[in-house]
Amino acid sequence: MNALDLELERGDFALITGPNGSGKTTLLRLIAGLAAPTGGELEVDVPRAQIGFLAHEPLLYRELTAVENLDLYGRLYRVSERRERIGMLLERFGLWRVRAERAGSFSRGMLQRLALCRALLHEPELLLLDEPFNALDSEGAELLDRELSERRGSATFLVATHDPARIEPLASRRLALA
Amino acid sequence: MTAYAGDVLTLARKDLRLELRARDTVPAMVLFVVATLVVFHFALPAASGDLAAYGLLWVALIFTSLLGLVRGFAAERDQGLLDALVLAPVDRSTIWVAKALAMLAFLALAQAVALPAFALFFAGVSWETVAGVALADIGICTVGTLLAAMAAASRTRELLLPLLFLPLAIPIVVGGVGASVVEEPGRYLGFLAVYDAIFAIISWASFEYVVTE
Amino acid sequence: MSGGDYLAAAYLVVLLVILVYVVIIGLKLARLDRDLSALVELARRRIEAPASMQEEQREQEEREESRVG
Amino acid sequence: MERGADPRPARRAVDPLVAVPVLAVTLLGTAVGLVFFFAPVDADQGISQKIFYIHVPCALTAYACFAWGAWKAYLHLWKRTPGADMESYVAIHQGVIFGALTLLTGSIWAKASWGHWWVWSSRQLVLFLVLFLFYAAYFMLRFSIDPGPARANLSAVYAIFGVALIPVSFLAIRLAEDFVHPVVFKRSGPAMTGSMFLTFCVAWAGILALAAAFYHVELAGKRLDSRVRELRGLLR
Repeated sequence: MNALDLELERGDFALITGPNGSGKTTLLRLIAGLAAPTGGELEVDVPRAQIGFLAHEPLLYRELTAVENLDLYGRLYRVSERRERIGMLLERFGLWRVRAERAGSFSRGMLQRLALCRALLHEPELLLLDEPFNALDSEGAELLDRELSERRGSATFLVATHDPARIEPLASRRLALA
Repeated sequence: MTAYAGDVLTLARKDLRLELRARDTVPAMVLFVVATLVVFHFALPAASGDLAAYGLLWVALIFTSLLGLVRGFAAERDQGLLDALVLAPVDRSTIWVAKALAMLAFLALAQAVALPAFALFFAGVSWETVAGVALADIGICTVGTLLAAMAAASRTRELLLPLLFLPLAIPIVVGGVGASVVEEPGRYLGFLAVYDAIFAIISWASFEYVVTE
Repeated sequence: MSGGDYLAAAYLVVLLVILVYVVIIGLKLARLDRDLSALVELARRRIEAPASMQEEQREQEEREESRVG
Repeated sequence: MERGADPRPARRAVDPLVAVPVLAVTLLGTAVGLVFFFAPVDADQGISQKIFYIHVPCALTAYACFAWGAWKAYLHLWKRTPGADMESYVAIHQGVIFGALTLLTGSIWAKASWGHWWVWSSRQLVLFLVLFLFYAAYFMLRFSIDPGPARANLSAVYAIFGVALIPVSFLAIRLAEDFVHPVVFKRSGPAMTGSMFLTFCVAWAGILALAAAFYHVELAGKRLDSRVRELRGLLR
């Protein structure tokens, strides 16, 4: 990924586009603190507890159930009223009836929804979403649309995708990576 | 301190639940150690006596722990979950402490079968041996868990861990065998305790750099 | 083998290792020399040929690079 | 690179790439002279005792290289010093070279004085065998990870483990002697006369300078490699 400078304020909704391999994922990992920049400076004044990260991998334990997965992250992120919040999120994303099943038995789309629950669980200030819409079915995509438009303005977003049509109306900033 | 301990408990419980659910590490370790002891029976010529048997016990224990350690970060590595744990607002060394405790539990379970089996097949297991095994387990789990995280970050995972672990396990074997064989094993148990202390501190201080860039 | 032979053997081994090391460094210098001359060639062609012939240049360099590498 | 516009690399007061090899040559030259023409022949062991003047310095130099590698690893991890990872790698590479020399000269000396190529009761030899296994794994670790910050961190942590392992293994080997192999061949510490000690010190300084020379040459070689890569990138 070559040189780039990017300034984001609180409440921005940045849309990052670019072909595969243009560094979208690397940029998100850098901002999340999962990768170290080899040059230039990087300053993210958002504490780790306030970052929500949705990656290509769902970052969920296949052997644990949906509730157990969210409970694990809820404890690590010290989410208050954890049980209620998990129930509400699973409800919103249509996963309530499969809450006690192993994540390993979920379809790709259901896993993506559960991953979204994980990323939104602790009400992060900064949301880094890497290709959030892929593998979501139409119903899942509408749920995500609603979620994004509701939270727009109250949180800062960085959404990377290679088909921006769906998110275009929400975006306040655009960044095209070559 | 309680937040630290809380995170360790959360992560350790997750590892134990994963093992209960998948049940793939502990049974494999138990069968492996008993099978190894049986193989050693045939490997020991008649007149080799008890000393050789104790030596082989420790070889079996070291390689059984290797079997468990290789599985250590398997779930995290296969599903790329280390990113999630590193991203969580926890002190990164809690990941190491929790995984080391889980490994300790698995090792203890395997040895709960291995030591009686050894007593049955070969020679009596003295209290000093049990103390030696306990102290050695701590050393194995502290160093082994960190090396397992290192191996998980490399391309040749299962191949690399034994190479990284065995040189560091030599002092543990010396301490362990000494504790089981020598009349007054106090020095050897003390040595194992010193080993545990030194490498626990180094592992605790450097684990963060193993999982972050 | 008398004591003196062993003594000579020990010092010979050290000398051999030093010489092997010098040979390795020599090989590295030779490889660097080849790489640099290829790059000098590249630079000269880059200056002579205007940037517009960039694409055709690149294929030729690839072929040249694979031969050198 | 950091040298900015000045095309010719600034000439530091004394370029180690020249000074250190020169120092190594002079010291080693005098050392060899001293060993063969000045140091007295040992009363009971005879001429082969003179292997001591190369074997022990190599061992001490290997320790120094491993310690230097660990120091650079510490600087990389906790002080984020740029370039420390490469220096740690090169230092440990020197340590392994001199470790191998220690094993070779040690086994020759063992054959000369006890008739066996390998003797378990010589603690230093056994310790170097353990360290050799350990640092061989360091290179296996390094070659199984793609170059980048992760490889640097892991190598650094492992290098620090190595330097902690040296005293622990030495203690373990001493403790092991009671039950593994009752001490049969014990070489009493050579009662060094004045001239022997002088020869030993010059030999050690020479070997240390040699290691430093290798260290600087190899580092310069690695820097050249990265500059050529960078130039190739620019011309691409």
